[in-house]
Amino acid sequence: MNFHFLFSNIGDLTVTGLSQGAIYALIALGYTLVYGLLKLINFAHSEVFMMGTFGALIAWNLVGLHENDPVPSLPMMVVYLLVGLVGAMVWSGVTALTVEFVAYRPLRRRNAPRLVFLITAIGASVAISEAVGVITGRNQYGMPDLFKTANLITIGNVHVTNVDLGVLLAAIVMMVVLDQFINRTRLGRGIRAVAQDPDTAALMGINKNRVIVLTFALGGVMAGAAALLYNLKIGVTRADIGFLLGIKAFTAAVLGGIGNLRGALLGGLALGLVENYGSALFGTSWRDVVAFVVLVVILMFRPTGLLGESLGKARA
Amino acid sequence: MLLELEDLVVAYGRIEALHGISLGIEEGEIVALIGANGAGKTTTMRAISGLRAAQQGRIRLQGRDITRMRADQRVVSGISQAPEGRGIFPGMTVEENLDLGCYTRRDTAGIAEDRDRVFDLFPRLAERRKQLGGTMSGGEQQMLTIGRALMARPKVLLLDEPSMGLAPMLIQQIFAIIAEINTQGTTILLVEQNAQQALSLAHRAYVLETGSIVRTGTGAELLADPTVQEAYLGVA
Amino acid sequence: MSEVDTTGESAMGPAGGPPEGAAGEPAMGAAGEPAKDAAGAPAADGAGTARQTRPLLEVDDVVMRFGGVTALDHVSFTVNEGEILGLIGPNGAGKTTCFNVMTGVFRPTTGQVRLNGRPLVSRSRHQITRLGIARTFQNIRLFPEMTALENVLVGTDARHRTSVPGALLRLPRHRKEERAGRAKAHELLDFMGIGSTANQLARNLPYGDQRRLEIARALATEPALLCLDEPAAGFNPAEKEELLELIRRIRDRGQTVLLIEHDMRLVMGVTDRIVVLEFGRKIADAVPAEVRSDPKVVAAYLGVPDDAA
Amino acid sequence: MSALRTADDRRLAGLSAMRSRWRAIPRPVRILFGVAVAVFFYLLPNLAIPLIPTPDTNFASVLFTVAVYVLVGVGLNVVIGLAGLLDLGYIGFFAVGAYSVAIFGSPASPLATKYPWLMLIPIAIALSMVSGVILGGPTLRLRGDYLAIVTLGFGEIVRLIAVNWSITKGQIGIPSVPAPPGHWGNGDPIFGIIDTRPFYWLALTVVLICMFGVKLLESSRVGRSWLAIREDEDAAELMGVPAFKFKLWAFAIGAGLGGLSGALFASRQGFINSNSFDVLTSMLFVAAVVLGGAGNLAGVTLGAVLISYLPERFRGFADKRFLVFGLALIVIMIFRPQGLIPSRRRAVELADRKREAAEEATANV
Amino acid sequence: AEQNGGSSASGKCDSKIAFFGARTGPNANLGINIYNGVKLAVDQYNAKHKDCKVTLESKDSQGDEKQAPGLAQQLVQDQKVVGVVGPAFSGESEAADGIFDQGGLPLISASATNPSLSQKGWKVFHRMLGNDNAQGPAAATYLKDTVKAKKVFVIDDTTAYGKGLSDVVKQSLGSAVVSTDTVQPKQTDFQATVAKVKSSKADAVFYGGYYAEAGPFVKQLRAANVKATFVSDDGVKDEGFVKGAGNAAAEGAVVTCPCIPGDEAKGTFFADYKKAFGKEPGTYGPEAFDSTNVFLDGIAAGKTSRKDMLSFIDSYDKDGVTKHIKFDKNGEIAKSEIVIWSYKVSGGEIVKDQEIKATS
Ligand SMILES: Nc1ncnc2c1ncn2[C@@H]1O[C@H](COP(=O)(O)OP(=O)(O)OP(=O)(O)O)[C@@H](O)[C@H]1O
Ligand SMILES: Nc1ncnc2c1ncn2[C@@H]1O[C@H](COP(=O)(O)OP(=O)(O)OP(=O)(O)O)[C@@H](O)[C@H]1O
Ligand SMILES: CC(C)C[C@H](N)C(=O)O
Ligand SMILES: [Mg+2]
Ligand SMILES: [Mg+2]
Repeated sequence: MNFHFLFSNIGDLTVTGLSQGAIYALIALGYTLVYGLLKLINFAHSEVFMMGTFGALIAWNLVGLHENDPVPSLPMMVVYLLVGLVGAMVWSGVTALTVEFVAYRPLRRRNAPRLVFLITAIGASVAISEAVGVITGRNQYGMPDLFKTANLITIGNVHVTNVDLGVLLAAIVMMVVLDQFINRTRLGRGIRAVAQDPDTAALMGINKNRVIVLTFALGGVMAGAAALLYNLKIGVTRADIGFLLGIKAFTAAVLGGIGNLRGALLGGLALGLVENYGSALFGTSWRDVVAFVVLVVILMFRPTGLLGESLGKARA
Repeated sequence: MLLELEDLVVAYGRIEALHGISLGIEEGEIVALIGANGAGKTTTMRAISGLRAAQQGRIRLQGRDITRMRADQRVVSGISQAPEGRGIFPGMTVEENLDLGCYTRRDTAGIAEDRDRVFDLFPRLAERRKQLGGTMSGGEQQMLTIGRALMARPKVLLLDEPSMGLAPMLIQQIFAIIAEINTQGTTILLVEQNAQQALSLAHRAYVLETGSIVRTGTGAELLADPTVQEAYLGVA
Repeated sequence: MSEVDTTGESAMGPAGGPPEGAAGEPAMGAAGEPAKDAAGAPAADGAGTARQTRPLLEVDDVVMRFGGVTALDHVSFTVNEGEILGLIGPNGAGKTTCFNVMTGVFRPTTGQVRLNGRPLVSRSRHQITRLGIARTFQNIRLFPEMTALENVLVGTDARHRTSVPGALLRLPRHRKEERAGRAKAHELLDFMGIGSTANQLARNLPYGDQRRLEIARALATEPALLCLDEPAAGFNPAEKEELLELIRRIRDRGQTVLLIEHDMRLVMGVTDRIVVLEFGRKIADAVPAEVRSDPKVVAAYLGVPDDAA
Repeated sequence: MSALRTADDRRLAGLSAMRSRWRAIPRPVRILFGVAVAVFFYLLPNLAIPLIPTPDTNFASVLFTVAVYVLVGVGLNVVIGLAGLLDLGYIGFFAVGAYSVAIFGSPASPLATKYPWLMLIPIAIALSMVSGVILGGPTLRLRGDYLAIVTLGFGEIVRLIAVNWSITKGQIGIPSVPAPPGHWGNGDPIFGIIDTRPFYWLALTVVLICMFGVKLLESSRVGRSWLAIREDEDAAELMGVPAFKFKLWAFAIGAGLGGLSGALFASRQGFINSNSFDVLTSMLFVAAVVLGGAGNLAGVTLGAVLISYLPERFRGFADKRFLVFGLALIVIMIFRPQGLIPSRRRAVELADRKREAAEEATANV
Repeated sequence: AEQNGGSSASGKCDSKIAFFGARTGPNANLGINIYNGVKLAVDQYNAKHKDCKVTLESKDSQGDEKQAPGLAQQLVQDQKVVGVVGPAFSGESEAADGIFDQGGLPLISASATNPSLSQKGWKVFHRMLGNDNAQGPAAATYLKDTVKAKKVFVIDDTTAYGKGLSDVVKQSLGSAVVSTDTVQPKQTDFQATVAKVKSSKADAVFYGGYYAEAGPFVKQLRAANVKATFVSDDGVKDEGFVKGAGNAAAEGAVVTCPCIPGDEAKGTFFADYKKAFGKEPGTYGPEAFDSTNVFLDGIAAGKTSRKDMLSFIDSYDKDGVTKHIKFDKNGEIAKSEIVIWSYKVSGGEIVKDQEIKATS
């Protein structure tokens, strides 16, 4: 165990851990939203995210920005960021809705049991990632550099880069907005009502299908945002990147308490940190092991995640 | 007629629960629907509120055909149901549950007024504003269900066994409340096992037996009817 | 937690019952009828008192808090062997919570529950069932996709010892238990008057039959104490009458019954003694006639002196 | 297996009619029929039935793979179909079984204990059962999807240990995993690589035995308890079902069968490395169970057959076969949400639910 | 298993040669280049032997060890297959070669470089290039002599190939290794490893593995402002690397390879390949061409059984386009024929740099 490395780099590890965790958190939001609403582990959400990474790339290519182009000027950079964001969100959102329409809605109409949704979710996940794999020849696609990575803040030997800071801030802002939306607005309350009892929600005058569509769209858009951040940070995408990242994000959602939005943020950040500390301590190859072991241990002591489910448990 | 059912047939899978019932409710009335377990009372309510589809027949609200309307749209049209079995949102607080009752309303002032009224009627709810609905006791949940239905300020209020699980004292109160909101202008369709009180309160009533309406009349008439007495009033 | 256990253990020492129990005893004497079925009661620690007052279940100074809500506030009472005890009180008084504490769903904040002198707190739910408490639920909780017969068989299994090896090797004991279980399940379904529904899925049964099936399933575990949580909810007067008969017959089979119910005609008609809760506190513990005229109970619960009319 | 008709009702009616007719047949005839079916399966690699054999792959090898998947399905069905525990990390047990055989049997393994094959199988089963208990002990108290993610994590942990541990040799893997013993008259091994039929027959035999065992459990107190737990765990406990104990049994039995299938897989493959045990495969296991019809052995068998056979049958599609496969999962589930051959219980349940849904749908236009 | 006939007397014209390697999957380019070399040879042969053509069978392993045994068994079961060019990667070779050996099916790999492959007693194993016991020291020499690195950070991808090679490099570098780390196949996020490299202050990085991971790794390395020279191996010698890293990040990266540049091949190979595929031969194209020709020569000589083919190969002694071909008893080519080249990324292209001579 490399304590020396851990402690001498604790600052940097924390920074990367948080920015990594922020991406997990944004993806986790999609899982948590859909899970909270339909009690469905939307495995295809990882592909929603993956599509977003390509969405941003396509959008950039459309406006004439390509992989090996020189770094653009500041105003152009802002434009490109917006273009990429819109591209990613649109692609992700459309994918999320397509999955809902093609894979879930018909089952809902038949009142199928939950396990069946899980299988179509897996099917959709495989199909989307394979379709993209076939189209892209399973090649990697590099992203254009929108800016030079630079240290914004340096305190002692802790370096916070512009990317890290941006990713973290973006995630927190989006989180807060979404949280307020769900907990404060009428529509948000509608979402929660359908989540808890769809029939009774209808008796309150809530249109269930509209709520479901809205939720998938929200999850998709968040995944799109995560995809853009991923592109900026990792710089390359491929048809199969969704799967592992999706599992991580889902883990983060569960860690925080699935169905709980703030839990998603907390879980994501915690997972990012744990992974980075863990890999510093035990070696990068043990990183995921550390992550999953921590998950198991936390669930043993807090069986519904760090913050618990937001849905109260029915009583005996 | 405010609400009218015509030859309504509803089935669960292969089992037909309602074999073509017709009934009508005039504006301002309290109509009771009584019948044994499994007679189809709840099914009738669910058909009216749109939770179950009719195989056959028509439902009309103020002359408008709503047979194929979605449940949530019917709420907007003025039908509100306090479901049987306490359909409360377990993970939401008492307050949020009440707020959902007026999901389709926008008149903030009116909403606040109604909320105060509900809290007046059920002080226990006021005490427990922040408690999660799912952790309330059976009777408390029942209060919440009724209170929430009132929050919608419906044209027609469907109450499915509102006295179930309530302590004797509260049962008296509930019936008093029903009478009061009726005088304030809400039309009510009431399903009750507590036939005695329901019939005393109702202007008119229907008796449902295994999916068909077998008798109808004013509350007083049915109270005096020997067959009704024997079957539903426990008068041996 | 261990603290709770030890206090529980030591509280067990002084034989007899907790002080509150004494208040209930004269009442019990007044309801003398159940004497007939108390024949075999060994009267282990109740040597001094009459045989039929041998306490089966003791709820001893139980406190149950949920955050700021105190659902049970130092509640103590006993259920004597062979009696039908009513548990009533306004909504939210803590009746269901009391069942939940007794059957291991909740662990009380403090206090102890004993069955035949054995402490129950911190035992697992299935152990408590095996020790002899069975219950029904305020909201019916059957196994909806199993047939009526299978539902009851699950109950009979509580007394069976076969596990995986026995079932896999089809050991003689397994065969014997299976045969006996089936016979008993059919018998219980008949007893409850729903023998013809044996092969129907529980969820397809009419509401009343579901309630009856729940009772059959609970009886199948061979409980010493049967706890019924508002079994008559949603019944009409005629059905309530039937239920009353049924509860009597269950008692006559030798089972003790603890009944939560809001229907006063039923409660007054069938119970030997009634415990009244209000705001989590016991406000009365007496024979029905006394409870009915107890001003505290009238004020808190009944409203009008006699509502049955 | 009957031809699949489209009209749901007709099929359901047909199915239950078939079932009752089947019950009406005298027992000896039924046994005889069962034997005939078994014989058919034993002879399958020798029969030249048109269309079924795989053009791009040796048919007996595919049949072996299918048999292993069926065994996986049988085991996982205990966990998911009977006890209702969603286990997404079943591959972990499969891996434990496979590595047990490789580590203790292969001369190339760092341990090089080279135990004989017949000893390896019990070791594999025992170790995987133990790992099932180790996983289940602390986590079976978790409900529903929390258990799902924990099991998924467990599967990943097992894989990652395989990747990183010096004994399991990660990507590099362990070659020369021993096969069952025995030689033909001419000195060639019975379980060789040219003729893979003996492997298939071995796996088929194991499958039949295990299915029989599971059937016995299902129709006993144990099966009933599992069902009750699945329906309503709290109520089950309050009715005296020691839920934890029976869930642990389900886990252990499932794990043991998973380990056994992994052991067979490794013996036949001759080489294993950490790549064979990824999450996606684990999910496909679950898909097999649900696709065919959870809770019903015939259904699970069909599901396993499809999951393992389809990609092989359509190897011609090369790059697109998993795309086709993913789409197939969606389409099949949409048209048959109850699974291809649902258990009687589920068939009725689902037919009802669907009809109700149809009624509600009209209500919601 | 009984094999029919032992001689060419039957004069059968249905022999098959198989390609075994990745044609799809993350590192497909490496396999495709080899496949093209094989195909070119077979096409040329068939053009010359119109009356007795050879069929080219292809098994796409996706470079995945998991799929390899199954595919190998299929080839073994098809008695018409008399020779296999491949398996392309070391990992899949570990998984599959034992099966080829049991089936007596001779193979020549044009690319698998893990040294241990020839030490397992597999009689059917041959390879057309120097192994990593030559490449590793050459890379180390390059790092020490050309890059003049004092501190080298060594990374491997845990595959048989990447790990095997990195181990040799570490050994050769000795105390110049400051730290090590591993990455996983299919990984895209290398932040943790990048952080380690950064904090080690290494002046060079050696990466043992394939291009699919090396590309994004270098990209993230450069994004973190790490300037250390990036040196890698034949598995990274593909345009896929440059694509993954981006031109800017890839610039200046060095790869070694026990392969000759396409234009260094003898004869008309370079031109033929360009004509057939419209591009210059990629990594190991020439070696694949040579390997195939060994089998084709055997078939032409009537060696249509595996046994005959095997002894034919073992006694083969002839010039190919890359080298003089003669295998020792372990299936390795002669030491004197081994060449290791270095290549450099410049302007988005991988161009030949120099032949690394002195092996320390
Ligand atoms: N979900 C369902 N599936 C199948 N049958 C049902 C379902 N719900 C109700 N039924 C059947 O429909 C009939 C009418 O039921 P309903 O609930 O309307 O009766 P009810 O008059 O409200 O009785 P209760 O007094 O018990 O509430 C009964 O025979 C019942 O068994
Ligand atoms: N988990 C919980 N969290 C907070 N409060 C709770 C919880 N469970 C029960 N309570 C409260 O404890 C009180 C007692 O509830 P309980 O269910 O025991 O009442 P009850 O006597 O059975 O009433 P009813 O006749 O209405 O069923 C109620 O006020 C209820 O709101
Ligand atoms: C194609 C080559 C890059 C293969 C590599 N030399 C290996 O041994 O795996
Ligand atoms: Mg009803
Ligand atoms: Mg209660």
